[in-house]
Amino acid sequence: MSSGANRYTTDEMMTVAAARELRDGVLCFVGIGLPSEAANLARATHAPNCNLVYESGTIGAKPEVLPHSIGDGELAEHADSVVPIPEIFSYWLQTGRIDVGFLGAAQIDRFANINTTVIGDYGSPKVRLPGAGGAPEIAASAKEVILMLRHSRRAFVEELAFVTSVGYLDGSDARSKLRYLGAGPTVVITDLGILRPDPQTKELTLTQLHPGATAEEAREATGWELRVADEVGETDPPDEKELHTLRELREKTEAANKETQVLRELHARIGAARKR
Amino acid sequence: MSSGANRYTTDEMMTVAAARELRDGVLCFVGIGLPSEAANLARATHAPNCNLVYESGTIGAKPEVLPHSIGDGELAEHADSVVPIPEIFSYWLQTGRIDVGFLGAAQIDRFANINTTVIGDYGSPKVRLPGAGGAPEIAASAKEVILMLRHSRRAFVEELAFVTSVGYLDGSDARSKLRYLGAGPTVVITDLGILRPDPQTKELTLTQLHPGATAEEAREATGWELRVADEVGETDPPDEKELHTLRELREKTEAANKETQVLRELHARIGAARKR
Amino acid sequence: MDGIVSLREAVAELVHDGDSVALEGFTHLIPSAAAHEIVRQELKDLTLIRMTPDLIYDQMIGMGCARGLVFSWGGNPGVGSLHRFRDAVENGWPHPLEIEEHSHAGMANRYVAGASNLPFAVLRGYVGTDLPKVTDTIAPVTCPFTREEFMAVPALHPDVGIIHAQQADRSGNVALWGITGIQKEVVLSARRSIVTVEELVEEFEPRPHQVVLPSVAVGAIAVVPGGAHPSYAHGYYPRDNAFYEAWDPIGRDRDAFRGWMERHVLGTEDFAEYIESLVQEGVGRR
Amino acid sequence: MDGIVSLREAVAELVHDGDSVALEGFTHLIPSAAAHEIVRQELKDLTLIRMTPDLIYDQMIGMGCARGLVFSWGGNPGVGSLHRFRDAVENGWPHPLEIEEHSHAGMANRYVAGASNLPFAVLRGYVGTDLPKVTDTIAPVTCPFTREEFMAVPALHPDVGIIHAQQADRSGNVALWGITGIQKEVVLSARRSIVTVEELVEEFEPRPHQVVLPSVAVGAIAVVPGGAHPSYAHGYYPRDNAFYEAWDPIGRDRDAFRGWMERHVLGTEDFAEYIESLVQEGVGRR
Repeated sequence: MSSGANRYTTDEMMTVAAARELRDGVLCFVGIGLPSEAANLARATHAPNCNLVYESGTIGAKPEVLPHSIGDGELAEHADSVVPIPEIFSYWLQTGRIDVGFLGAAQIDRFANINTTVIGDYGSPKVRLPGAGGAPEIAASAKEVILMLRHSRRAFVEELAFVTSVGYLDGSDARSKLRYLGAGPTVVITDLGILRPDPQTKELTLTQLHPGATAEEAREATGWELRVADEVGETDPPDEKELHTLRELREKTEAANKETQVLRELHARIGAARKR
Repeated sequence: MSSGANRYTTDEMMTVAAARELRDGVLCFVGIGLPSEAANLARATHAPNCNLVYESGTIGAKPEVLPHSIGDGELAEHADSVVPIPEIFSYWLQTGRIDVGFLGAAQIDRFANINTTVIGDYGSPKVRLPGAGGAPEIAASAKEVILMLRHSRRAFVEELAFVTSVGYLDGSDARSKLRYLGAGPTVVITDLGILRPDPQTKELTLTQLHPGATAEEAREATGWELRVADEVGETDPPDEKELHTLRELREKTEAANKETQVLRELHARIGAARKR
Repeated sequence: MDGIVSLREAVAELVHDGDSVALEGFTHLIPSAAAHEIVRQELKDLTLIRMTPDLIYDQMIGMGCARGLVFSWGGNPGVGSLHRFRDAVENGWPHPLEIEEHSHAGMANRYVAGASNLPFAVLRGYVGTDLPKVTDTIAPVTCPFTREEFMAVPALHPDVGIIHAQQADRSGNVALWGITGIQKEVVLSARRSIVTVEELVEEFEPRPHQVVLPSVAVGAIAVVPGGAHPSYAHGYYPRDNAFYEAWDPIGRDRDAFRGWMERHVLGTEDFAEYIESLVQEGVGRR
Repeated sequence: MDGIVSLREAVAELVHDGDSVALEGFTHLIPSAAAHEIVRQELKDLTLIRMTPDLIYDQMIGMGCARGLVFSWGGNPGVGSLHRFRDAVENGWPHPLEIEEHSHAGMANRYVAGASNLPFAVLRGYVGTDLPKVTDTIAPVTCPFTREEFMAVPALHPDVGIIHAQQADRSGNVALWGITGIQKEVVLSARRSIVTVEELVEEFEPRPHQVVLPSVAVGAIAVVPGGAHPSYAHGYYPRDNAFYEAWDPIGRDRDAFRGWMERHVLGTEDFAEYIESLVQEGVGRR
């Protein structure tokens, strides 16, 4: 996936683009994978006071390596506080305190509604996806939502098999009737570029392309007739610092994983416990 | 208040009688004052595994001196757990886990309904009492309730000025219509004797007199025509162990209080903090 | 207003005449210093919210700061009545006090609803009592699954939530332990918040039954050692039971009360001076 | 059944065919040993409840223990699908699985309602999504004060709640710390409970973000060191990320799965033997 001369992958471009969307000091609700990479990259570069909240209950988490799950010990270790699950949803997310929520998706439609539940019929699905998790309430209550997913016709569909989390329903002011606290998805970051909802209709519009990508590619990879802005900007490629920081973060993570021989250590521990 | 030859006070008799009502191992919701004395006396004598819960959030409290408030540090120090206030009411009291709740009262009526709110008219009261506190839900949800109050016409009234906490409403099966979890007050312990609700009508009936007290005294001190059981038992006077343990508990409490010169120590501490 | 400031600044900036103000702390960590600062700044028309109005509410009510009181148990724990509270309700002195009363469970649920950003909470209670007759903020709600009826209470959203805690760190996180009561919910349900603390520390140590309020949830922090006296701060100083007893005769008499407040609260600059003045006079004196 | 017993006894005594069983632990302290014991005792027709069904639910579903699943997110965190869960839903193998799905917030609220002995809880969510169309246990409720409409979810009351914790003391109190998830509510909402722990200690030390479940709230306790593997026990051992990755190919194939379960779970007596058997074979082998 390396894009040749520039020496960065499309995943890296996505992560860097997402990180740049985070202003310093925001309270950010983070999922695992690319969102966690992006949030931690932001914290390590331009947004040192970005406050990371994970749905496992960690507030002000400061992971030194990238967590593998939203509940890694790493997250609790250096957090400002750790609260039980009911509180993270009731006292934190539901109150509208969260500035930015990150979400991924298996499918989205032109109004940034999200499906993470099933492909095909709900009763006898072709593909059973993991389901809702924290997404419906993040989509409802975070002040804004950043969506990250790779551009493809399988993912960018004309009609969702299932609406797991709400973007703008069928557009315009439809969302406001739900009395949600948050404004909804303000940006969709893909491996090709960046889409933002039209201020009036709320239809996702391609406003920016990553270096090397074309509007034609994006149209091809979209299951509906994609709106393209009159003036499409070009994303700045990842700079030295961004790339270096991101890769260092990943290396630290891999090194930390290699170090641990969990099963063998556990085996020894159990043996020792038995002898006592 | 010493009752002469037997060398115990009527308060001591009340406390001892209440302590005896507590079976070992029960989960007991305790208020301050005589109930706390009684529960701690029980724990120090026949009911070492009596589990004391205070509404401040301490579960399995093991105070070594009698607390002055339901939230003394002493209670948290040796408790099995300490939970926030919302949990003590929602997760503990409201679930019907509590076996026995202790309550006091400014007024009760013949059906063991309780007033701790006002004497006189609510809008312009003659006496404004402290109010409900935890009592309404203790009366509703504890499996049984032990009431402790001194016998007098001011306290045992024909009609309550205000129903703060429910006993048996107007008797018979009236209480059951409220779908409360608990059975209601099963015993009222006064300085003269012990009253229990009639199994059918739920009207409080004098079933037991403390040594030296007479049914006539109890009738005199009751604002309605007091029912007296056909056979009224006599309470065993406090035995040596009960009295000794209770007095030791009180002495320890007084000694602990005398030791502390809180204000002077605080003054010294603040002075020291300022110099830093 | 965020971060570490003086208590005087915090109160001047964040508490206004007419506000609803909740000072909480269930027997433990009662924010006395903050209450005194409210008296010193002569705030008026406050709706005071608190499960257990005790000496500090007696003082604020007696000094005329309060227009209303939302509460569940108003007494001097282990001693008896709050005479200033009673004088206000029974005799309208220094002026009438609107009261809205609940049970502890009701108040706790109201704070939880507030902290959860829900307009109401549901509980098992109140039915059969006279409380729903005198308190408007109790209403029935039906379970959509079982059709059972319960009582609901509306969320509390104090304009200002004020608590006292043991420690804050330099990032503005706050730690309290021991009996932690309803403090977390008060701060989270309030529009603005003030936390007074015993001390600033570099790092929190693990403590039994500790609650850490992360800095993003906390407004102004003021360091006021001893600021919970006569209640206690677990690990710092015990409850001053003698003071609670000494308060009874002071609070009982309008003139004695007024004189005492003038000498020790209005006549002092801050809580340290107040403690100094108490020590010099001797606690028991009216 | 109360107090300290073997895990085999606890499961034999407290879990019955047809029960609803919640094994909780949010990425941390997942009660794997207890799930394996359920598989070993060949329990059937269980309604499995869990916010995040992961490897242990994949295993119980694939081994035919489950009739139904109540959940909010069913994946292998950081890796991908739970193939046994998918095979059951997509192909009815080994038999069909009734599913009842919620969001995390919905599930958390359901446990809280259960622990609070209320039949329902209220939250901001679900409206506009397709979840209410496929899940019966979501219904509207109106605030009696503001007349706003919210969604309600019914309480969970599992027949058995099962968690793993770091420590128990000899009185039967249980301590867990780090990410404590929904464990307290699971134990309090369940009719019966089993807690596996890393070790017995004389006394708990204060730990950051510690939850102590008092003995009166806890049913059977079994000491199972390592019992949360491949998840982690804060302060004891880290998450075995390699195992989560190794599970993907094992779970993907029906025969590989069945063989692996027979060798390591059915073919072992307890969790210590299971770990032994994994170490001997090497994790990655199907």
